Amino acid sequence: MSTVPDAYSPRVLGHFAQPVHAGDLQARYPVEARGEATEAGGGCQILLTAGTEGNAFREVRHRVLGCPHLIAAAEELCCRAEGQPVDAPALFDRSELMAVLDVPVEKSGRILLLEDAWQALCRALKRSAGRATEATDDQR
Amino acid sequence: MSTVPDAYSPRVLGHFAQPVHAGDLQARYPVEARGEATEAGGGCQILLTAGTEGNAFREVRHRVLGCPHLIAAAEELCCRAEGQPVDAPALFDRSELMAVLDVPVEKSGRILLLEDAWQALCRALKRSAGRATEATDDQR
Amino acid sequence: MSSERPAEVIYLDHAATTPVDPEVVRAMQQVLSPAGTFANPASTHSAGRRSHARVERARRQVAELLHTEPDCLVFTSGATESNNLAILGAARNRAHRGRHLITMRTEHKAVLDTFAALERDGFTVTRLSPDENGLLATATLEAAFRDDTQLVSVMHVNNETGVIQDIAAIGAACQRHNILFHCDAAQSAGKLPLDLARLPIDLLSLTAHKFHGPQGTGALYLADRTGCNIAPLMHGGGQERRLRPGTLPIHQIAGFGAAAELALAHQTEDLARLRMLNDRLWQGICSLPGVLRNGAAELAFPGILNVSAADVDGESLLLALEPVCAASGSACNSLSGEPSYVLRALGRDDRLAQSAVRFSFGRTTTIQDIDRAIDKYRFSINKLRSIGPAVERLAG
Amino acid sequence: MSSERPAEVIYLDHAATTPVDPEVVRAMQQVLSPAGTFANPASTHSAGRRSHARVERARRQVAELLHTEPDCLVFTSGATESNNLAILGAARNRAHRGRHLITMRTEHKAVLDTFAALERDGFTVTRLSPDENGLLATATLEAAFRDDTQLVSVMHVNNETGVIQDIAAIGAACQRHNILFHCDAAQSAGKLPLDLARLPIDLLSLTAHKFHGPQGTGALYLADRTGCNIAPLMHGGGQERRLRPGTLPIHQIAGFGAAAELALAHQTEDLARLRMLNDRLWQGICSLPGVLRNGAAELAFPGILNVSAADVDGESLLLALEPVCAASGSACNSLSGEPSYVLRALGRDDRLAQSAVRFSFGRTTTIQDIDRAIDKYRFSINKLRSIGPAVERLAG
Ligand SMILES: Cc1ncc(COP(=O)(O)O)c(C=O)c1O
Ligand SMILES: Cc1ncc(COP(=O)(O)O)c(C=O)c1O
Repeated sequence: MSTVPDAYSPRVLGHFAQPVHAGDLQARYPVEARGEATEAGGGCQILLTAGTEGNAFREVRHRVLGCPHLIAAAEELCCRAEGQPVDAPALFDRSELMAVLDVPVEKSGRILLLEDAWQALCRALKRSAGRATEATDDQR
Repeated sequence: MSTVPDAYSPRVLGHFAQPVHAGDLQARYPVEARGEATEAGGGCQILLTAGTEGNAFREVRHRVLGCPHLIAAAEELCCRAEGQPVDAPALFDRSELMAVLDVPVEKSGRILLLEDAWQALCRALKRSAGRATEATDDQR
Repeated sequence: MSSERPAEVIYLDHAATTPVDPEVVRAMQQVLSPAGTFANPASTHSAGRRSHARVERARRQVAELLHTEPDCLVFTSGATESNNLAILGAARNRAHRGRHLITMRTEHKAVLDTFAALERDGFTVTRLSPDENGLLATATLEAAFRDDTQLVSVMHVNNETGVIQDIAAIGAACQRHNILFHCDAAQSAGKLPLDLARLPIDLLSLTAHKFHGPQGTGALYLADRTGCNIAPLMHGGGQERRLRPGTLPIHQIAGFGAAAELALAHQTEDLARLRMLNDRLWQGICSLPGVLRNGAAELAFPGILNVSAADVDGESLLLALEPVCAASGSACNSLSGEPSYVLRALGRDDRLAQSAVRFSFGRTTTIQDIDRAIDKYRFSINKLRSIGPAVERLAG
Repeated sequence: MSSERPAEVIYLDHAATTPVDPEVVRAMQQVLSPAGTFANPASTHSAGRRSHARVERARRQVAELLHTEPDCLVFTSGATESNNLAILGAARNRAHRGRHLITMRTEHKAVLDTFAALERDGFTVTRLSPDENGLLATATLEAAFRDDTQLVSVMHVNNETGVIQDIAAIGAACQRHNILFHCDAAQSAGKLPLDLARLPIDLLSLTAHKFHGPQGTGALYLADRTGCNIAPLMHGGGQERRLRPGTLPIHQIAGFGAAAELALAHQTEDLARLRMLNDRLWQGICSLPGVLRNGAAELAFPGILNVSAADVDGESLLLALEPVCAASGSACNSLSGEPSYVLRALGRDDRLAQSAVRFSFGRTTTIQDIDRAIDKYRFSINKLRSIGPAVERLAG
């Protein structure tokens, strides 16, 4: 009967209070890349950066201008990705992410935006990995 | 802004609590008469009785089936009439009666009914007085 | 007619409104205290979310009273608004389904006047008369159905006599004919069992102040069935499923919820007590000549005892009864001064209807109150008759 | 972003609703106590007459606040209802005079949505834009007048920015053209002086809960002039000049009256205090880069301070501000999540509008509250920017 959004879930509140993956890469990695996405009006902006080594995510960071759900989703994503193989299947599972964080449906657009940024990051990683391989090849 | 009838005026409450003229004549008088009036549906009924002597009201009594305002008005009328000459002008002054008792306008119909009873009483008194005079004449 | 006027009133007008239960007052005070959940439940900050939770707790309390789901309830300012919202909202929203509406002549003003307004807007209204017991026979209702009938509104408990309609049968008839059924339960909710999980009712109005809750808050129940969509009366904000905008009054709703919880907890004992009080009062006065009960005891809600007396004026009787406070006809009709149709339907002539006094009882009514009312009623009837013309006529 | 979460909230959302003043609570409690004046004011018995007197006392208190006569006030359930009653009631009742209506794009939802409903019913609505200060120029209004214009509705104080319209000039223009003028004074009544004996206003809405009175009670003022007749929204019973049926909620109305009396008594000091609090908050945060005040201080009611901040998300800012409770845009619009038109009218782009926080103060707001809000706002802005992409872009 009410249309007020429910309280943020404890997980969203936790990530929002301590977004430990917010910011920039803390070290240098053999392969580094970034992926960005911006909402039409500019109200939401997402920047993801990642460093990989031996085909695994070593560090993933986010910078988000957006609502608490978006910040929490980015944080959750970074947590999950770190340590995983770059080509691990379904690292980004939108509906699972929304469920685990209790994101209201009205906000699916924002999670789609995060997916855009993630895919941009993955594409950029592939490109960088290609260049890195070439560089290694050159060194041989 | 409100359509609730105001509290009954203290005078109405007083007459209603102690309608000392309610009932029947307490003595016999040379001239006695009664006047009645009844509302169409029978919801209000008024009976006035009076005894006169030497062309003056000696005793006036009422019996009323009706609202507190009507009982109070009858009581007020009886109070006023007693001691007055039978032909005193304006013994029944409707608007004055309504003003002194704070009768709401919606109830003017009831006061008109009282006036009917009063006029019936006065007519009956005149007839009785005529008969009484004849009787006296006969005795001479 | 007596001159002693104790300050203490004996309040026997619970069908008009009831004193708020001290436990209800406590629930309201909690909200109203400086640390209370006063924030706007529509606000997203923590204070607003606590208010929201408080409102939803109350909604669950009311839902439990009615054996329904919280989502089926829209909070309003009382049964007058609920009736208007249900009737105007359904009729206007469903005008394409037909413009014929059915109600009863014995409904409350908030229903009758609303139908009159729809009539002015071009709807056709059939106003059914009850039988000599005040009841609506299902056959009478079904005979009134037309192809374009879209809405029926029949009250549960009559506010003047306490007569209880068979809303299960009425609702079933409506359902068979695919007609929306609204029930004004202002006089029954919180007092008689109401199981909306089973009853075939589409829309139901209730109000807190008739069962020891606060005045100015009520609800409209809307069954979770297709076809129960109604148009709002007011616009702005998205509160209450867009059916009732405006900042929710949390202390009021909290009080409503607390009253509902109390009513449910005490329902059986309350009803038994009301029956006892009703019987006691009637036994105490029925030996007076010319005194008649309006509405058969076995057909009526025991919280109301409506009695007529020959050769007595109702208004004078009420004044004579003071400090016993009772009502003449319906509290809501007392403004118009019209003789009650409800009593005429029971076969009372205008004079008897006019003399009717409605005594109504609540959780706080005591046996002492009843005994005082018996004394006062007997005394007043005798006194008023003694100064009236009937005695003289009998004597003369 | 901070992990400490004291239980004590710092409530700076008084434009949404206010805590009820303890004196108001006392007035309400008196009515709600077992010996209180709870009876139905429409009842003619002594208890009812006492309730009636209690209601009329409160009506006088509200009338005094507005410098008008008690007879000009109709009690409602709040400003949403008053706005609906005024606008729907006037438009429908006066349709023969014309079907053109004028309002502003910066009105509250309860006005905007009501006009939208009339539009669906075949009325024509002109929605005027304010100037860059949020104000309606009289010339703009007069240019919109048509031969068939029958009603103008313009709010007094805007609920998002506090901008104050020149309702005297607007009313005078309407009066010159013989057009009815309704004013939504929900945000000003009880806070700014309102002299209805002098102001050319025909209909005015107010609500108690915006000035430390109870939620769920308000009033509509109707000038005692011919032409101010409106149609009711609801039907049944003859209460409130037949404009608003339903049992009057006495404790609510008593609280409303008490709040009005307090507001009038404290008006000058309250306003001075709000000005001081507003200045202090603004001085404390304006040195942050990219922070803008929405609505010029000299044009706005000082109980509201609306600020935007570049490169910050409003919803995250509100969460970061906790336990400081403030609002994003209007409390009533926060349900829809739409960007506020009001701020765009002041020249803010969607991003700046989206970041806006409305701080609003009341009689209980302390300097400590303000200082806490300053700290929290500065900390939150810095923190959110530090984790946002703008910093990186500047750095990179
Ligand atoms: C049967 C009935 N319906 C509706 C109402 C109106 O209720 P409220 O006073 O809550 O508007 C009442 C009581 O006044 C009532 O008895
Ligand atoms: C300008 C304005 N008008 C109307 C309202 C509605 O008032 P209420 O909550 O009393 O219905 C509000 C507040 O919500 C408001 O700020």
